[in-house]
Amino acid sequence: MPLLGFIFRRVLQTIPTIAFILVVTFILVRLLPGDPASAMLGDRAIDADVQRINAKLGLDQPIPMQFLYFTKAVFTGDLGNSIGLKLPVIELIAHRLPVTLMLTGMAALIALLMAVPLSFVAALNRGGAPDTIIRGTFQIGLSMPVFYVGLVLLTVFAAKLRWFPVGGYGENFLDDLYHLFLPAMTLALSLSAVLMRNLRAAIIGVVGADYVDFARAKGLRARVIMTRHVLRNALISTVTLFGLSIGTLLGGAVITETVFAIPGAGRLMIEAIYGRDYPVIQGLTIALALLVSFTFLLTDIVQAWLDPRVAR
Amino acid sequence: MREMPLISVEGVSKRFRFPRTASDILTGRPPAAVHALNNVDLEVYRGETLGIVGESGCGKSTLARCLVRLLEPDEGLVRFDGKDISLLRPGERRAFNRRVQMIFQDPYSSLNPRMSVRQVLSEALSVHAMRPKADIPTRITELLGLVRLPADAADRYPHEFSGGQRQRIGIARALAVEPDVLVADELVSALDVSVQAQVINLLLDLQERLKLTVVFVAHDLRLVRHISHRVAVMYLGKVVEISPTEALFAAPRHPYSKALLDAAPELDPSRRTRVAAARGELPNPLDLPAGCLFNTRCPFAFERCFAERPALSARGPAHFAACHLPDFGNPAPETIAAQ
Amino acid sequence: MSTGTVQIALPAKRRRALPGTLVGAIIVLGASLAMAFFPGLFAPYDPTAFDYNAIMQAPSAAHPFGTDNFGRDMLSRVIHAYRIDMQIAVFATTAPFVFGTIVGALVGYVGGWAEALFGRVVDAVITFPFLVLVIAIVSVLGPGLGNMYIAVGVIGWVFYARLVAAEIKIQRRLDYADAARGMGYGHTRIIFRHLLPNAITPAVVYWMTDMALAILLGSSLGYLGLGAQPPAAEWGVLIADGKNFMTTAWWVSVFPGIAIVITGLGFSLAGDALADLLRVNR
Amino acid sequence: MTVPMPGGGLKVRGLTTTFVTPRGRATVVDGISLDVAPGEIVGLVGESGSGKSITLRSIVRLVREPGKVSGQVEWQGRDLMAMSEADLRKVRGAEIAMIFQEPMTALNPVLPVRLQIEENLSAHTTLDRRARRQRALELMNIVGIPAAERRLDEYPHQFSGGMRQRVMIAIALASSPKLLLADEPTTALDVTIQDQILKLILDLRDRFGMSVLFVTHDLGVVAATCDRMAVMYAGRIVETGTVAQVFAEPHHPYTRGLLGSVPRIGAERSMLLSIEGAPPGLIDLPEGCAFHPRCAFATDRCRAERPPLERFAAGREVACFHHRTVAAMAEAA
Repeated sequence: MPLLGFIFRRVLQTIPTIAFILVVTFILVRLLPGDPASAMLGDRAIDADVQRINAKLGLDQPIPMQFLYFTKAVFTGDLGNSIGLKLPVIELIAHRLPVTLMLTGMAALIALLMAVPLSFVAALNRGGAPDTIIRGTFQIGLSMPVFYVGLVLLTVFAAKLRWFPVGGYGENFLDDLYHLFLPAMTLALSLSAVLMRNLRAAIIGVVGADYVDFARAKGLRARVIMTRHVLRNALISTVTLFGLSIGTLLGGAVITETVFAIPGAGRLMIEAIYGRDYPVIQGLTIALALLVSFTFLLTDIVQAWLDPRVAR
Repeated sequence: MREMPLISVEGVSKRFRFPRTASDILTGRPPAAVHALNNVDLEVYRGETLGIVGESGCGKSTLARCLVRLLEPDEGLVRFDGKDISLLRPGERRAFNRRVQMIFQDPYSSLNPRMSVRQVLSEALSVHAMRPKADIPTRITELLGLVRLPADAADRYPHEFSGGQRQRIGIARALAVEPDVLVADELVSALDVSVQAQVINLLLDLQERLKLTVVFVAHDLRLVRHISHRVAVMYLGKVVEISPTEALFAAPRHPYSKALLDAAPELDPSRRTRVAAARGELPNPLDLPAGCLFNTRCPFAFERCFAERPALSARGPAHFAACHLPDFGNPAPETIAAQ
Repeated sequence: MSTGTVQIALPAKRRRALPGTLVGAIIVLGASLAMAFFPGLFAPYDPTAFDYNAIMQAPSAAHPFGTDNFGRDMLSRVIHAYRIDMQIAVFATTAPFVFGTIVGALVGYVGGWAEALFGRVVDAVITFPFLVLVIAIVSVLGPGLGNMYIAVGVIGWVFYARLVAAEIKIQRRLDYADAARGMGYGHTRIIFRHLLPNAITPAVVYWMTDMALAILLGSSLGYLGLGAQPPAAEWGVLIADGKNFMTTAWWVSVFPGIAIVITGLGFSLAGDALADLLRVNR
Repeated sequence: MTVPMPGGGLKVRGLTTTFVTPRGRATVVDGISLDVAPGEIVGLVGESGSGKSITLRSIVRLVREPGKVSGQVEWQGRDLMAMSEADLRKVRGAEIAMIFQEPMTALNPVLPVRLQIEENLSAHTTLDRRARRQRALELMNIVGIPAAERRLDEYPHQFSGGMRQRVMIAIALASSPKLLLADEPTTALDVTIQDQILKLILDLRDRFGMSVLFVTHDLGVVAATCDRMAVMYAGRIVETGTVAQVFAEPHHPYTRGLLGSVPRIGAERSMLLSIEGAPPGLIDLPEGCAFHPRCAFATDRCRAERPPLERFAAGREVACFHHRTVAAMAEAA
């Protein structure tokens, strides 16, 4: 089965990527002014603690050894302790990341639900009024910064109309969905614009393909042609783009969570930056990068499943 | 015997490797490779037109590219004027590039779309210092006249020309450096029939006037027959038959040459057949058969063909075929015995 | 018969119409640049002058964009912000464009090991959420525009290089590239004279999009307090200033946002126009 | 080219297809009339831009926007041009099937071959799942694909060019059509494979009594397969006749030029009879006869007046004022 072989090869490929993530985050902390231990402990560190950390991280050792210590620590889930909150970074992430996952997941879903039908409408009316309106609207959406979209939605739908809560997170799953709707919409707008643009072009390309003419020459129904022949082929490139957009989405979550005061990983990141809480920044950077590389893995597998030529 | 060949191809092989896959590494297998050329021997004589004919995957384009050093053979060597072209020093190499020019198949991709005809030609003229700077415009007009394009073509860009005109520009570019040899890879196959004839006529005319040696690579037997003095038939990276044109077309001595000739549709509706000339398809080029490469499709294959790969051997004057059946297609078997 | 002694007539030259997108782009970006270079000519007031008699005034003839909580004229502040935001657009993208194009051209031309190595770099860079990495770098280096340019530059060139490398790789395989090699031309001439002019269009178009993205990024950092530092007038900073008054004085935040949208549209029009102008005729 | 025909078959009258483009209106197919009798193979020959492929697509109204088709297409007594889209769908793929030039692009790359055959059967037959599987296998065997059972579950990219063309023919044959529209089906193939496919099409015609309208640019292919032929230039038919007649005695200077452009045995390394210039663009066709700028026989009349396609002998038509002179020249040569 070629798909299994593909998955195996693709999983192997993530190894160098993970190594690179570790190298970058390792270097990042070493760019800090002063020695890492003081930076990691914050301004009020006492000498004894500095020495303890130095020993633990192997900071008295040569750089390659330090990297090994660092790698070992990451793999054992030891990302250090937060300076401000005095908690293990891994616990903070475990607590906050699910909120962000739910937010981005909802955003991705909303974006797809908007992009797929609208790109069909636009592509099949290419150059016509619906196409122009849809594309124009999304172009404006793309030109708006995320925080601005959030601010406008928040003001209009939460503060003025009071249809949605002003921010925060819910009590239970349904309440979460309710709380996260506006922020997810905020994130979804630019993602759906990107997906729409790509999918519209893909559909236009596929509709012009010989195999669509051949399908028409077979006397198939328009609905069968659109779903079986057009949509599936058009989605192939969009799936890749979707995967690549997850990073942007997570970046957007940092801002959206700030605007809507959602206690997710993104807001944790901003708080950590304001508080110069380097262990948290480092830990979050690693966690988010791993998350993205896992998404790439998934979308590549989906793509291989959609397109048998990939897995060959 | 005969004069010294201008170009000689000696035992040339060329492989295109696929990137090593994870399973290759785990099993210690060498990476998969397409064997584009398998031990090709060939000679080109001054002033002649050598046709190289074969179907896709036969290696004819790869061979053409090895002749002009766009590709380096993995094994074997190509001599030009007696010298191994892979050992040329940089200065000599440029001189070689000047003397052996290639003209390409695709009229749409063989010209840089961002360069006007004048820029293309003057670049060739100035890099190779063919003319003093002041004489370049005159020379460009001459070259355009040579390929029968109007002088006002010089300041136009490729997209303003039709396919046939673009091929003329490609020929003018090659002629700018006054080469001895033209290697034409499927020169007219992208053109309409009526335009093909124009370009073929031009090539024949230029060859007479400029005493060019031409290597004409094509899949169209009718064209190859029309233009060539000698013809080499290739199959799966090997020359299976090489001979003066009339001899080969009158009596092909390799079963593949015969199949190829029989399969080509003739312009005579009265000579129809209902039997396909060749059975089966090309074997997987990643996994070539042992013995004769044609044994999977050859109706005459016998034991030896599966065990031993036949080498080119003489069939008549300057006529060679690589087949274990020496009398295959022989119109008069006793003449072989007499030789 | 004839061998073509008749000269072949060529079709008349066709002129291409000026694309409407180009006109739009010139108007929007021309006005933006004018305001960036000479804000004083356009701004009716001093953008930093407090006027306690005109605090939080709604848009009016005297203050078309209203005033903020210090009575500063929002129109003047938005106009003066063009300088920083246009600067962000240019500074954050030009060096990555130039460096990325050159690296991409070399990687695409050399292929093989260079391509494999570069591929790993791309894999790694796209793995980090761009904004998260920029924020992390800025937090390490310290807030401010200078450090933002460094952070963006370190990563941004990869995207240009990827575009150019992919395109060079396609061009390298076309017959005209082989023709140039067959002519015995040098590598530098082949890369920069023949291949790059045919390969650079996507990068140039992306450069325009990237300028709009840079403004979005710069204003986002400004909003978060990690980019341009107050009292500098920068759209993101302006929006952040007004965010607490959204329900009572919407104009403080809304107009800087509109400026961002219009400038962004200007750049995407410019991208479309350039794509059109640089399109290769086949 | 019209021949008296007893019922059935395809009857095209005044088929015209125009495209309105930003650069002007192009009449790509200009008043084509032709007949295809049951069991007959008719060749439609022309160079690129002659409108031969669009003619084929226009017959079953498969022309893309902004193309507009008009005229009459009578198929077994019904007018395809007047039919509703739903009724036409029952003709397409069932009674009239079509195959394309590039089997790589005409087969959907992401669907297994089995599905692409069976979807035709689900659209046009009442066969159940099992029977469809059976029929798909049978079709693969008919078109000569070895190891058919296994190959049904493979994807187009796993087939060679020749095998892909066989797959496409299998799909076209699925619902036993009475007319096959073949759009340069062998152009992308090597000679030995082209030869096999042409022989296959001839066999299928005999076996299923199918008519074929065969579009090609290759006169050799016409000579090897077709019964009658029509030559197209700039959207119009310029000459028709049986293949034997046209090859023996071309009456249109374009047909004569085309035949002369192909190298002949015994005239090696001589100049070919080429046609000067290139085919015209369809937006600004020359006044009068579209061929006159490239024609050695052209007179003032040709430059002013468009010659109609006229019958001059049994089963022979030509659109040229000077066709007698042209034929006499060919005789002399």
